[in-house]
Amino acid sequence: MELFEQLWAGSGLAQISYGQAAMIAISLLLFYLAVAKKFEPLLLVTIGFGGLLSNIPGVEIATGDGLLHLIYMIGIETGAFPLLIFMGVGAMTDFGPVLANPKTFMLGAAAQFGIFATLLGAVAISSLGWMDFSMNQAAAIGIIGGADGPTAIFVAGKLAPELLGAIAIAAYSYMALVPIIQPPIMRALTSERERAIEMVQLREVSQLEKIIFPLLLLLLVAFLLPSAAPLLGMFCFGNLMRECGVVDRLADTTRNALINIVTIMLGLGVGSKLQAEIFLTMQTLGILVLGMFAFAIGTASGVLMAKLMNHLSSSPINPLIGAAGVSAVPMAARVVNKVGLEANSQNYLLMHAMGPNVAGVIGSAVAAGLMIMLVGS
Amino acid sequence: MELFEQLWAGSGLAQISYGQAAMIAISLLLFYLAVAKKFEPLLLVTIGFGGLLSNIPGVEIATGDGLLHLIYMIGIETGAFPLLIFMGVGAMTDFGPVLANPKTFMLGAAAQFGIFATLLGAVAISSLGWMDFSMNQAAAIGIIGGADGPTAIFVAGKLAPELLGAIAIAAYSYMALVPIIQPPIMRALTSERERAIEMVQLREVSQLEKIIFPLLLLLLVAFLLPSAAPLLGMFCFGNLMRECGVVDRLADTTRNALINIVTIMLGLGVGSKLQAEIFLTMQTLGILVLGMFAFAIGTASGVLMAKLMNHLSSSPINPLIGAAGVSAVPMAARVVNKVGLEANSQNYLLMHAMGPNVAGVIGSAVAAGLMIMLVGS
Amino acid sequence: MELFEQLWAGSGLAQISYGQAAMIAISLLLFYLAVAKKFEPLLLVTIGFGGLLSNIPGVEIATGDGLLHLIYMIGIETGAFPLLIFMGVGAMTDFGPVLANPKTFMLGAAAQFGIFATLLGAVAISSLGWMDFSMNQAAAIGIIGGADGPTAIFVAGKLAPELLGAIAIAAYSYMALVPIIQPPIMRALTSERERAIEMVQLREVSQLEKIIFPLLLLLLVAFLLPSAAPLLGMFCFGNLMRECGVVDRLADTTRNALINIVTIMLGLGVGSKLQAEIFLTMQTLGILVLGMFAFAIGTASGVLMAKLMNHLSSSPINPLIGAAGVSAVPMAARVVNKVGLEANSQNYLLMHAMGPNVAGVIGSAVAAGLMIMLVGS
Amino acid sequence: MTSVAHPMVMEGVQLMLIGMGTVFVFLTLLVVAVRTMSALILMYFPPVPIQTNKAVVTAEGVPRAHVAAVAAAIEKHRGSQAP
Amino acid sequence: MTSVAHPMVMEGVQLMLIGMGTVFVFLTLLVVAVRTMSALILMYFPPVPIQTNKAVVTAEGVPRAHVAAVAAAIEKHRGSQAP
Amino acid sequence: MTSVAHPMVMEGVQLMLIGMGTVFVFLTLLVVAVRTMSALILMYFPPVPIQTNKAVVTAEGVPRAHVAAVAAAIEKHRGSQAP
Ligand code: NA
Ligand code: NA
Ligand code: NA
Repeated sequence: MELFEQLWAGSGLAQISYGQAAMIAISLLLFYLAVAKKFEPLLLVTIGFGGLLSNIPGVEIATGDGLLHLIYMIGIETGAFPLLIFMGVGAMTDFGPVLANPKTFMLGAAAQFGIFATLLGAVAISSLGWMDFSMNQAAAIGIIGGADGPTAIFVAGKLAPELLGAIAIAAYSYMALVPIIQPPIMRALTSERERAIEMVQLREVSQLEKIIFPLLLLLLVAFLLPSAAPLLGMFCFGNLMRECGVVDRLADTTRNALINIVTIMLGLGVGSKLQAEIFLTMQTLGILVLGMFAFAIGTASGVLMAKLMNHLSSSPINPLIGAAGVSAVPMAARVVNKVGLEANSQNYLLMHAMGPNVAGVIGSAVAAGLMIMLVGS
Repeated sequence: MELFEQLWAGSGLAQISYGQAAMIAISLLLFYLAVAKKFEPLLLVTIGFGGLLSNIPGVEIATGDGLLHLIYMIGIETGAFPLLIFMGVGAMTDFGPVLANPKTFMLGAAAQFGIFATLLGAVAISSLGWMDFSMNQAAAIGIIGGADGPTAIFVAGKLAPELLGAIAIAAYSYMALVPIIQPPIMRALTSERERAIEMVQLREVSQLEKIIFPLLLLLLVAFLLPSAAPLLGMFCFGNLMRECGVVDRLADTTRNALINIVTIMLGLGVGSKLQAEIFLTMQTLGILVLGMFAFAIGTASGVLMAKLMNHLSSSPINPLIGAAGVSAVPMAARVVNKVGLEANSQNYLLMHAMGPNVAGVIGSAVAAGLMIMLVGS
Repeated sequence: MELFEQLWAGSGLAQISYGQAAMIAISLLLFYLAVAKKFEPLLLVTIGFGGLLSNIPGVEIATGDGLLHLIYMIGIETGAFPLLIFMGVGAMTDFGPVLANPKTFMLGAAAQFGIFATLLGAVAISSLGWMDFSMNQAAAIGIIGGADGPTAIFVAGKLAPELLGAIAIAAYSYMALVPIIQPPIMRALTSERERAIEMVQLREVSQLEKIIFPLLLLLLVAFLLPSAAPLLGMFCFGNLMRECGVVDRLADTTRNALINIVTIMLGLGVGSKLQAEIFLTMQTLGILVLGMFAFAIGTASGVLMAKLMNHLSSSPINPLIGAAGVSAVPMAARVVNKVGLEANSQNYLLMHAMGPNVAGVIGSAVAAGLMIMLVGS
Repeated sequence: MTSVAHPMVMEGVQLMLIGMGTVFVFLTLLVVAVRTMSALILMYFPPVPIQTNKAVVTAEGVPRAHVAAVAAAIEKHRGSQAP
Repeated sequence: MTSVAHPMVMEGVQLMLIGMGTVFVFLTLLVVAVRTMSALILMYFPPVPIQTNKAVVTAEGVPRAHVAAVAAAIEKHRGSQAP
Repeated sequence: MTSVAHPMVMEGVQLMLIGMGTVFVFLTLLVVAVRTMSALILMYFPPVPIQTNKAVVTAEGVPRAHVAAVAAAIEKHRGSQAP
């Protein structure tokens, strides 16, 4: 009855560890949040399933020749999947609102303070001996404050692949939590009167401006900060395909079949880093706490910058739209709209907030390029 | 006129072997069956074309740096393509009928007897010296009885890649032949009265049950038989995407663009194993004969199990639906419906047969996991 | 302030070379041509963007572990992308017109004279010492005269990868310039009366003929010129999927999602060969000049052949349709139609020109196979 | 017949017994698990009675189905921004 | 001019002759093959005369085109289960 | 507190200053560049006044929108042949 023994020895019950059981429970929690609460479902369902598969004992799925390990090696270690997602996001993004009111780019800059403050926080708690993050790891954790999933995954894959699972989970979870995290901060930093400010309607942006913008942005990147060129290059490529009007069939596939396929693969690949022995560490806890701070600080600096701009600018700026500068497209802009409507039921800020929102994507890609150049090398 | 000689030496006429000519004829036969007879066209057209290309003399297509060899290495040797197909099939499968009447899962179990009986048969004729199949090969041949293409390809790729071409051809051919193979067996084992049995209408299954089922199934696999987790994991992933309602764009791409692309590649890759020197062996003949037995035995055990259940159960069970337990989705269920209507023109068994039909997919994936664990290691 | 120095040293301004600046300008020119002039936008936008990214200084995009280098290695060095594009083109191509009037296949043969004349030209100017092209390079340059992008890329990837960028740019640019290059040649070689010739209406071709044709073509290739089998095999595969009527879902994906994804990747991969140090050579200039000759000679030989056939044939043949034999599908056929209408406002030659047009695809694939066999080995 | 005693045949018989046993045990457990799941769901989330379909119209007089369709389209459009 | 005698030029000329020859032979054979195929098909499977299109309606009074469209949709749906 | 003087913290502060500085400089330059671009475009390609939409109909009495849609469909079909 040797075969029976082999059967029992091969069963999950005989092999499962407490850590794996805990990770399976966490994966189920991610599904619950994704399905019942609609928390970033495209990523949390796929990452969650990857996590579930990665913690099945005694079978090579997230290791060795397993499919999830192959996906990770091919698509995430090389950076290919986040870059392709960025291309797809570019093909979905309308830069009209920010081109109509270019000064809102500055709000996308201010909100990146969350990134660097968190980096400093991670470094500080390490120097206090509470945790032990290297400079590379601190930089990768900071990027959570960029509120941009593929950017976070790209940077973590380059600087701290061992933290990739926790960083991706934190980034997407907090992006989903934007409607809960941001409003109290926005209300605390603004007066009722400021929140009620109505903004002048945006002008129509011509197609030519929209075509030239991605090229202009890429040239600026090429001349000033080439290390941001992979991320912003693919983003601009997607956007150019969208706007140029002569390759619509490519743009369509990019923002549909291609981004969907890559999203599934990215989720499974990230999930392969949810193996118990990698994920269940004190560092993960630290990342979750720091990620929360990153979001809060980013939101606050965006709002404060918008207040400052409102004082300096001739046309009125509602400080709420600064909160959208963290990116978390399009959730943050919708939250701005909602909080604005509470203060003034005629105040539709959605389009005004879309400007800082997409500016925030550029801002955190710039910060990511900086990190990779200054820390990674 | 050296170039002329080179031209002649490079021509197919100068190089073709009898085997290659025979394989080209077989490939053309596969097209005929696919196009004129509608035999599993998605796979037989692609496998057939792969076979045609693989037998063109004097050019690297299915070998060396040739495209089909690359496809085979990347997608089939790694198991990636069958797993992705399984994900797509999961995204197409409605578990409603089997959840409404869970005892029909047992019919999906019974029909797997075809797998193990065929394994035993292959071992027996080897021990008699009629053929020479190793235990690994016998297990891979048995899986033909699972009536499930990607499962058969996955197992053959792991246990007996040298037989992959013949096993895939046999599996898809017999799946296409289900309307011819099954009815006589079904009629022989049942009385007219049994075939006329009407079944009670299935209850409506709630969305929540459909969402939880793939997770429940995967957990059971994880705890009991992890070696089945790659196949059933991807299947459950596809099904969860389909049912959870929050990632419809991913589910859509999975069951359309993605599965179509992978089907084309899988077909070409399998076709690369139709090279004359690999395929034209006595073993292939043995596989074709054994595969036929596997189907017949699976059908018979399904029907007999259903008869038994009809005796034991309070609600009536038409024994015909047991035949659908071999899987061959959805062909087997349609055959059940047709044979049922012959006996009783009011007897629509299609939905009742869909239960054992999808249960058969699970059953043979379980059997596949077992084989890989017990034989492959 | 070491970080500041690092920042400056890492900036594009500190690192850019004249060559890279020139290549960026050339890439912008390609966009202008693609967007404003609608010159083959699907390829010129993607190749142009690849070129832009490849000339950003100080960052690995088209080299090392960069995404574009990976794409090049995986998809172009292996020949996979051009072959998949050919499959997609096959799934788009209707052979009806050429099957209705098979003698127009000969026009697709005649136009290939451009290929061999250019090869000879490249060899001649090398033997005169004006340039320095090896026989492999001369053959790859000649293929530009085939007026078929993926064929040119496939051959260049095999015979002269160092020239791939220039050859692809030349091929697609001249394909886009067909409406400017061809009409003067067509008018110079024909009389007003010849251009006014009306042709008899084409018969209806049955579905069965369309199904069997790709198989017939592939068998002829297999027996006579196996080295053309990869290209024509994938082309026939796509066409068989299109015509056989039982795998429409695969054909649909092939000519939509799949070809779009591969086009994006192919463009980026080719663009990676637009790095200044590879592209900015005298050879590129030579390639551009020779490519122009290739097109002109191909057009002329097609027209002359059509004139000859008009004399010999019983049914009238308008010599203009010979110009469509270079391929450049469907642009060349449309040009024929336009020039024909100028001479006779009742003379709709479009469908008649589609015959030589698709025959030209086959002709240049045959020539490509020959080159690879005779020169490459 | 000595061939039955052939070690590979013995192993084949063993595999068949263990294999069919495991398949049956696995699917039996699945039946039990599914029944339990369905019972629990029916207990805690009883099905809502199906609404009679008398052309439900919103306050503004627009058929609700239209509103839902439009809302779904908008949501889908928005959702497509997500990754 | 001695350059014409240059061995690479000689090889080029040879390639041109053989190349164009092969292309012509290949496509000539293709013309013959296609003509033969078409003739055989026309002989054994003569084209069905085209039906006059007078709004064919099924027994139940439903335009046949609708029936066909529905049937095609169902078939497509079923077919999509196949792989 | 000596920990503030910790070399990694010093490096973190430096990174923060340089990082935020660069982000601001970059986006400021982007604002300038975008404003310049828009100004140049408005100068050289002034927007065409929007046409009043009174159901433009072609000479043949077919609504122009239909013609455009059909033309677009044809163009799309043709365009799909391109790669
Ligand atoms: Na951001
Ligand atoms: Na089965
Ligand atoms: Na050509």
